Parts: sequence; structure tokens; C-alpha cells
Amino acid sequence: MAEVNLWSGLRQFTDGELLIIVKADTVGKMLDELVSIYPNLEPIIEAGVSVAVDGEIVAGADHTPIKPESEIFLLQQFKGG
Amino acid sequence: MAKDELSNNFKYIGTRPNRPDGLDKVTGRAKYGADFNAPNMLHAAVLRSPHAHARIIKIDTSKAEALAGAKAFVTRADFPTGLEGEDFYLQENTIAGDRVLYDGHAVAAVAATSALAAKDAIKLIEVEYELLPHVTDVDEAMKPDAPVVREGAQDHSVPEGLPPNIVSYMDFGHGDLKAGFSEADFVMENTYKTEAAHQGYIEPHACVGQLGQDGKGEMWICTQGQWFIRKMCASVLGLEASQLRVTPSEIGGGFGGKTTIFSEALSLALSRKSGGRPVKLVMTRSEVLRATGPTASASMDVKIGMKKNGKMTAASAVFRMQGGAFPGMAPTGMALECAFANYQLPAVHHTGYDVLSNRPKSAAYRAPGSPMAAFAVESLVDEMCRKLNLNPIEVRLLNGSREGTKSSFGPTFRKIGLIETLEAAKSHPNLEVELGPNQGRGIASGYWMNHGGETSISMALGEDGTVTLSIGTPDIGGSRASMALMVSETLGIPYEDVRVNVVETGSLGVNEPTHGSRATFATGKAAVEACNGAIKEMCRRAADKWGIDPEAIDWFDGAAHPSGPNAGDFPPMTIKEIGRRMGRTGGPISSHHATTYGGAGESFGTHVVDVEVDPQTGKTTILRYLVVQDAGRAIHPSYVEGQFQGGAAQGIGWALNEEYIYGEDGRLQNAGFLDYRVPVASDLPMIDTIIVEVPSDNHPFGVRGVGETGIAPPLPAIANAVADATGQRLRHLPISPPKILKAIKENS
Amino acid sequence: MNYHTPSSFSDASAIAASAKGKTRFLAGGTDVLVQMRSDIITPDDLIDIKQIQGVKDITKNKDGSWTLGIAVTGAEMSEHAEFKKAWPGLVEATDLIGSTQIQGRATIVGNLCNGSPAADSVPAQIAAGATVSIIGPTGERIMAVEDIPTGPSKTSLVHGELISAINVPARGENAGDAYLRFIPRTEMDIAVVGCGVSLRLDNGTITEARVALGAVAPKVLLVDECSKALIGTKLDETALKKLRQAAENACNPINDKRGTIEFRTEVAGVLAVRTAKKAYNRAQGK
Amino acid sequence: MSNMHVTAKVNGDEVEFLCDPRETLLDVLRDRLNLTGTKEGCGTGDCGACTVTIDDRLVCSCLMLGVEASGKSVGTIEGMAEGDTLHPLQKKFVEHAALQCGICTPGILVAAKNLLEKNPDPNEEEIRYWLAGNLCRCTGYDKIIRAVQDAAKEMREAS
Repeated sequence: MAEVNLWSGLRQFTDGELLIIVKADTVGKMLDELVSIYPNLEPIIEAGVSVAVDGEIVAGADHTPIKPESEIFLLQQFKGG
Repeated sequence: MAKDELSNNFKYIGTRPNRPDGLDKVTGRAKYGADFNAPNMLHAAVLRSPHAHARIIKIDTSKAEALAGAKAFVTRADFPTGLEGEDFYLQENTIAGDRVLYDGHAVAAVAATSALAAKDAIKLIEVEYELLPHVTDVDEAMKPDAPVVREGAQDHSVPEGLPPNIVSYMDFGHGDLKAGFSEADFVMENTYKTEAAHQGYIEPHACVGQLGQDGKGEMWICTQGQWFIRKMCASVLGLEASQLRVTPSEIGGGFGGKTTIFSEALSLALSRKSGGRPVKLVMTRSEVLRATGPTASASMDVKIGMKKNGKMTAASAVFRMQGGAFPGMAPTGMALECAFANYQLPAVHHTGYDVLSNRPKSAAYRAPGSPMAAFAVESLVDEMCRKLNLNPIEVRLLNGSREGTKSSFGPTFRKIGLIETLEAAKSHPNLEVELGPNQGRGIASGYWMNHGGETSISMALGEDGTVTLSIGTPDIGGSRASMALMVSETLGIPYEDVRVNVVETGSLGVNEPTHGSRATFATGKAAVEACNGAIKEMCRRAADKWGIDPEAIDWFDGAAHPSGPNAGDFPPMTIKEIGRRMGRTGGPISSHHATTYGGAGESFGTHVVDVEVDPQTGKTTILRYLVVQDAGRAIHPSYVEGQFQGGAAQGIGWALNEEYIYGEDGRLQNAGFLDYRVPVASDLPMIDTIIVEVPSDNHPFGVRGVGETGIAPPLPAIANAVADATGQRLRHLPISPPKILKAIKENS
Repeated sequence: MNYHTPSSFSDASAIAASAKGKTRFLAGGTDVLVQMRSDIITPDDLIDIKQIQGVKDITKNKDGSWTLGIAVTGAEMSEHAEFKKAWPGLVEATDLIGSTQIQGRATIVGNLCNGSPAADSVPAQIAAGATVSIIGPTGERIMAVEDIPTGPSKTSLVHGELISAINVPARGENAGDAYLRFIPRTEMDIAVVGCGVSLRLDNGTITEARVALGAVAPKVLLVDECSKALIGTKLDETALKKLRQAAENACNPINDKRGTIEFRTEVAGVLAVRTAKKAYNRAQGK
Repeated sequence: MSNMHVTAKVNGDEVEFLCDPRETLLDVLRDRLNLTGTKEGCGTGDCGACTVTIDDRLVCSCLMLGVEASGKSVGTIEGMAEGDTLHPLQKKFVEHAALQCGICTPGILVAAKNLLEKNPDPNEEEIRYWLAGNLCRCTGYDKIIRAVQDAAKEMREAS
């Protein structure tokens, strides 16, 4: 189990929920779970999001492990210059 | 290695050796994008739209085709159809379909036997246009009656009822904003604007493309990322990525602008149409400015609440950004994530709009979004400090993010170095200098989150015990030196015994470009991992020879040493010895590492600038400039300082002079270095630097990316200094002399 | 494009006069090559006039006046100690054109013939009272520099005519000139406003004054009202105030990417004052 | 018009080439003579990446025609080192990390060498104004100025 914090703009795809509890032990599984609970999130997640796990931002590293007590945030995708 | 085990006791890390590619680059031998030629090569030229928005009625190439030396022409009809999403936009930006969407949009291209012949042929192509209404300003583009750049481009995030040029919407935040603002003693809100700036790399885009009818191709190109080029060109042309081999040249600057494609696929398309002859395509400076990707322009509302003592209670921001005629290009989300990252805020909210306009497709530019955000937020913080008569450094120390702070964008910060940069800035001698008349001092901080990303690397031991490292991130500012230092440190061998090669797409797995301040972090980390793999193998070879357990061997000083109960039983076996014998002790020794890295340590910086403003002409002179930034660990301090100084110079240019100027006709007015005014040597003072080292706990040496943060603080720092010198607050960049003089006159 | 290297001005003129298409003369090339590169013009005939004898000479005539060859570069003017001492304002104006590299090629005749209202050396040439010798199909003539430009990229030279030399008067005693311009950077920009001033004094009182303004009208202006504001004064505050007003009044600028009407007008007044002070100091031997 | 035949000296060597009269000296150096150390950044004299010397005077080779080089002596970055011995400026640029991407470096080195030949002890302001026509987008110029100062010092001490 892990708690995932969504950004507020995603509210419209999750029946107003911004804190979602999912069963997952990696970032990738967490994202899959989110989509299976809220299929409307799929295009957003497919287009790319960044995820912060315990304060570390991971972009595209779906293998990153998450623990039940991990702090998880979905963020707008970013890339650098 | 955990952070508490980090040692400052390095032999190579932190030294300043000559960069390995230095000799080639001071003798003119280094080969850049336009320096490559192939046998039987043709030269390309591109016909570009003179209109901001028009329908293409007809393209007639018949006169051009009759010209001696003209060998092949391409239009959109020569490209596959049915592409979707970003692939479609890349193709549409490569060459226009039924409409041109901005001044400079490619319409047709030709390959000829010489560059002059290609240029002549272009002039003979006749295009009939039907002009359409256009819009280039972000605020204008958001109006309900604005010309529509692209129908049906809104994504699912856009709430119903918003005008069609708003193609993406976002909002995020936390805490009770209303309560936060009502708790404040003082609330201030203002609107800020920044204009589009170009990366301004001195080397124009250049490539040689070759593509046969069998779908196999080659490209030689100046790029930040050869695999990105491969993937994008393959998508645009309908090729299989693996059949296209992309070799990066040395690169003459990129700053984000060479992470994508603009016209490159045209060289391959022309090659395919001319029987597979290689086709060289080199942009002119004017093409670079008109048709590659500058950054977005921005219009931003920011509101902050403060207690009398400067403690912030709440903040909100609404950012509107245009990234050209293509959705998804404005860095609105990243700008918002950076906006309040410096501050501990109990309540914060962000709203963002990605807006289309008839401008070129925006690309990344050094910390995309962060400079605009910093300009808006750090200007407002300074305005409030002035009103409340508070010291701007103290207010930042009071509110500054630190380990454990819940960041404005959500996650809790790990170990970060903002406070350390503020403390270091505070005690720098520049702050002791007394200012004269018409002089002012400005301070601002900035943030960039940094990036890890897809990384693949190889190292191989030579027969003489020296090491070759193959990396996939082009060396844009001395990163070969940093890689060699990290390898030397890990293996315990001399710096000179390491050769670092930037290789083509056939030699490694996929690498993301040199972007996101990731090269020294991610490629460096992978290099250390690869070295550790090689050390394990070298220890095994020694163990075999000595007949002991490999676990009972320590590697240091470039040699395997028996340890524990075997300590001293055998003389150390050096890497040279292992290399010499490796053929018969088990074969070549090489090591590979490939992964996608997350967790790049973020970097904060604080800048302090002194300016003098001529009250009669509004001209700003930079007197002193200080950059303080957290590097985590400076591998090669000279190149870290160089990143700080270069970022500051670009930010100074953006603050004072640089801007995309569009006329009423929607055409770019300043498509050259004469009027797109980047700083020249005599515009700048020496740029003082302090490297703060708060090591990242996610890199073996503590590296944080340093490339990007430095461009954010100069924009507000200069606005703040100008306000200090003149009493005038300029909220629209660039702070050009006419704007300052107008403000002085109007308010005096 | 045909490339010609005539050995005399009359040959050069004859080639130009008989040319049917677009013709350009090539001296330093720092404007023509930019225009060719930018597709503003591709000449059918390009006439390189640097091989004509004497075009690189800076000559001091017996009466103290100077004759400058049409291919004398900015760098060569700056390096000519005696000329620089006589006409520091004209030399500093020329030196402001572009970079060190541009100085190695650019000429003040080219700067004049390019017809730009923002040309740096032109206000200084006009302030100095320089004239040009012209050779054409109908013979030779001499014209004042201020009569050469007629508008942006336009001159009063007719088909087949070209300038063969520039004549700068003898400096004489108690006199000085200066040039200042405003640009947003410190170098490499086109003038947003330029001002050239040449003065002669008698015991500190201005007896002769010529003030020229660049980039504030379709062509460089010689402003008589500015001269009147100065003559008979010791450059006191009242004179400077009048000068500033006269300079502002003379402006008829445009809004463009380099500056606004308002800004150019304001700065023209500021620069007129600053340049006059500099010229005045020089005239006093300071 | 057909190509013209030109004879000139480049880095001390006699060279001959054919070129279209529209070709710039920069085009000729890079495409006809394979001297690609001289770079094109703008083609309009605004960036200085194409800086060479003509009879020891600095010019932008993009603002000079190839045919104009007839009978002239051209100096490029390729002629700066003497055999294996780097010019002190070349050495100091590497030591001071005065280049990042390196594309502006050849032009800046040629220009700086010309400065030190005329003025062996330039101050910071003189160096900055001399090099104002050489754009560098990476370094903020700081390390470039320091490298020139240090090279000048070494050259003064050696002479």
C-alpha cells in the first residue's frame, strides 16, 4: 500500500480525490494501479508525468521502489535544457 | 555511498586538469557540425514562409527544377501521413502542411551541387499563399476572439469554455490559501511579463544526412542527444530507428535548443530523393532565430502574503505562457514548480495555461520556465521587502526552504543548499562595497530540480592498463574532463590514463541528451558503476592468480591488494599488469552500465548584482556580479564556475536586452545577432563565484547538476538592482533603456 | 555576379555607367556583403575599387586640410596619430562602427554611401564640414557630406557616379570635435541616436559650431538651430538648455526595434549636451 | 560568371584556388581549402567566429570575398601553433577553462593574438573592447579575459 498525492488539476479525473491509496511497490506499478482505478488518468500518465518519491524526483524511472510509508507525489512532467 | 560517508579526501575530484579535448579545440582541429563533409555530397537550402499564418495554395518548383545543379526537392507531400501527437508536431514543424504557422516555417527544401546553387534554386520556387489572421502575444492569444492557431488542439485538462488557443491547463497547491492571506499583515499582487529569448548558441544547426531506398541511413550532426535525433527523424520519416545511425559532432553550444529536431529530417528526405547522396544542411543565423526553438514568453500574476517580520503566510501564481504554434511546448508546469520552491509556505496555489501563438515551436532553454518564474516571484518578494523595510537576504533566510520543508509543489525536500548559498552570499565582500549615486544592489535566488534519465555507458581496459570510456552524452562544456576525473578517482589511476569518447547511436544503448543538468550526474554515476564492475572483475583476476577469495581483495591506488588474513602475502597487482595479462587470464575486461536514473539532487543558487543606471538615458551597467550556487560536489571546479558564469551572462542578457520582437505583420524583426543583442565582452564585469557544496546523497561523489539554475536569478536580481538604483520597478522584461527612461520620466 | 577590379575611378565609373543590372561598389564590404548574405541584394556587377592607386592614403595637404582615400579603413584612421589629433571626434565616431574586425575593413565613404541615418561616422563627417569628390560619366564634382544622403539607403549620387575621395578641412586653432552615440550594449549595436559636434572658440567663446544628429530622422541632420544655440556662448547652462531643446526639436524619428520616438528625442537632447561639452573641452586643449 | 582563379598565402603557404566571386573568404577557407577551424556563427560580421588576419589585420572572413584575398597573406587558427608548440594563448585557454563548447575559441584566439602583438600589456577594459566582436555564449567571458591576461604576462616575461 502507498499513498499517492495528485496535483489538484487531476481532480476532474478522480471524482475529486487527490490522495489515492494504491497497492504497489514500484513507481511503475503505482502508475498502473492509478490508471486501473481511474482510467481517465491514462492519457495524462501516458503523456508523461514526473513522480517524487520521498523527496527525490524520478522522471521515467518506473523501476524505482516505493515503500508503504513513502511520500509520493505526481508532478507535471519536466525535462531540462 | 551514504552522505555521512562522503569524504573530502579525494585525489582527483576537485582538481582542475586540462580538459581532454582542449588541444583539438584551441587548434581548430575539433570537428563541429558544419565541419563534416562526405564524398558526393549535395547541399541543402530551405524555403521558409515570410508570413506568420497563411494557407499554402500552391507550390511550383518547375523553374527551380530547371536550374543546373538542382538535384532534389521535397515538400510535405514527400513525408508519410498519419502521424500523431508529438511525432506529428515534429513533422509539421519540419515542413508545413496546408498552412504555415509562423514566420520562418519551412515550406520546401532543395538539394543541389553547391550551397550557392541550392540558394539560387530556392529563390526560383513560387509559392502562392492565402493570408490568415495571426496572433503572437500570449495575452492576446488567450482572448476569445483571437485568431485560432490550431482547431481542436485543447487537451483533456482544459476546463470547458476556455478559448481555443489555450491548449493545456493545470492547477496544484496545498494549504488554505484564503486563511493564509487573511493571516498576513501585508498582501501584494502584481503582473509580470517576460519576452521570448533564444539560447543563442554560436554554432548554427548543421548536419549531413544520408538515406538510401533501403531505409538505412546515417547522420552526422551537432546535437545534445544523438538518440533523440535518431528517434525523432525516424518518426518523422517513417523509418526504423535502428536503421538510422546518428553520430554526434563536437557541439558549439546548445543550452537545450539542440535536444530536438527542426530541419534535420529534410536532409534525409532530400538524400532519399537524390539516390542516397549525402546532403548537408547548415542553417543560417537568421534561420536559427526564425525557425528553431526559442523559449516561451510569459505573462504572470503573483500574489504573496507576509507578516510584518517578513514571514510568508501564503502565495499564489497564475502563469500564461506561449510556446509557439505547437501544443505542449510552453514550460508552464516547470515554471510553476520552480516559482515558490525557495520558500516555506503553509498555503500555496498555482494555475497555468499553455497557449498557442503564431511563433516558432519553443524548445528547452536552460532551466525551462524557471527564469520567468523567478523574475515574477523574486521581484515581488523584493517589492514587499522594500515596502516593509526588510533586508531581502534575511527575509529569504527566514522563509527559505531547507531539509524537511514541504516544497511548494508537494514533496518534502531532502538535503538542499539554499540556506547555505544565502549565508555565503551574505558574507561576500561585494556586499560590503558602498554604492554611489544611481547605483543599486539586487539579490535573488533560484531553483532547478535537475534530472537523471536514461543512461547507458561502457568502459574498457586497454592492454596497457589505460581505460576507454564510451559515453552517450555530448560534451558541451568540459564534461569529458569530469568523467575522466570520476573514473580516475574510482579506479585510482592517473587522469591522463582515461580516454573519454562520445559515441554514436550504434555503440551504446539509448541515452537521453546532455540536458536537465544531467551529464555529470547521470553519466558520471553510470561511469562509477561501470568502474565498480570492472574493479570486481580485476579483483577476480588477481584472486585467480593468487589463489585466494576475490572477496579478500581490496582495490585502491589503481591496484588489487590482498586484504584481511592475506594482507601483505602478495605484492599489489596493478591495473597495468592486469591489462597486460587479461587476454590469457579470462579475456578482455570491459564493463557496462545502463539504467534510468531518478533522484538527481536539486540545486539552489543566490545571485547578488550591483548596477549603475544612467538617469538621462536609462542605460544599465553591471558593476559587480556574484553567483553562489550549490554544486553538491564540484568535480572540476573550473567548469562548475564556468556554468555559473555562463548562466549569469545569459540571464543578464535576457534581463536587459534580449527579446523576440514581432512586427504588426507577425514577422520577426530581429533575426540576427545585430539586433538580437546577446551580451558582448565589454558589457560584463568579472563574474565572481562561490561554489557551495552540500553533497547530494544520491550520487557517489555528491554531485548535483549545476548547468541550469544559474540562469534564473539574474532576471529578478537585475530588476531588483535597477529598482534600488532608480526607484523604478520594471515588471516587463527586457529592462531596456527606453523602458527605464520612460518609467523615470513618468514617475519623477 | 561579375566582379571587377578597375585601376582608375574613370574606369570604375564607366563600368557602373554601362551596367544594366544591379551594381554595387566594393570598398570595405562590411555593408554590401551583409546585404548579399541576407538576400537584400545580389549585384549583377560588383566593382572592387580598392586596386585604384592612392585609395589607401591619408594625405595632409599644404593648407592643412586632409584628403582621405576611399579605401582607408577605420583602423588605419585610428592609427594615424596626426589625423587623430586633428579630428578626434571623426576618428572616434569611425572607431565605433562595429568590432575590431569590422574596423579592419570598414571605410567612412562606405558608411556614407550605405545611406543609413544611423551611420556613426556621418554626423561626425558633417560636423567636421567634410566634402566628397565625386567622379561620374559627366565629370567631377564636389559635394558637402550632408547633401549625399537623401533618405534611408538613398543617396544623391546618380547612375555611374562614385566618390573618389573625402576632404576634411584644416582643423585650425582653438577647435575641437566629438562624437557620442547611444546604444543599449557597449559595442556592436547600431546607433539609436548619434551626435557629432565641431566647435571653434575665441577666448572660451564659441565662434563656430556645427552639430549633426544621426538616427533621429530619415537622414543624418545638420541642425542649424543647435549651432545658433552655441555660437556666442561659453557653453553655459542657458546655452546647453537651448542646445538640448533645439536638438529635440530637430528630431523626426520613428518607432522601431531599436528605440521609440520618445526615447530617441529625449536622448538626442542629452547627447547633444554631452557631445558639445566634450568638443568644448577638446577645443580648450583639455 | 565562371569561377575565378586566386593565388594567396595562407598561414605562410602559397595556395591557389578557384572560386565563385560570390563566395566569401570564409567559404573558401572552409570548403575549398579544408581549413574548417575558422567557424561561421552568423555570416554578417556580428559574432567574430570567422575571425582571421589579412596581412596581420583582423577581419571577419565572412565579410570578405574569396577573390579579394588575391595576393594577400591570410592567417587562421590552423597557423597559430608553431609545430608542436602551442601559442601561449592556446595553452592558457585550456589551463583556465576559457572555453566550454569551443566554437568561438578559434576566432577569439586569433583576435587575442593580434591584440597582444599590438599591445603586450592590455588592461581588462582594453581586452574586453578588443574582443567585443567575438561573441561567446557559454563562459560569460570571465575566464577568457583571465586567460588572455595570463598569456600576456607569460609572453612579457619570456621576452
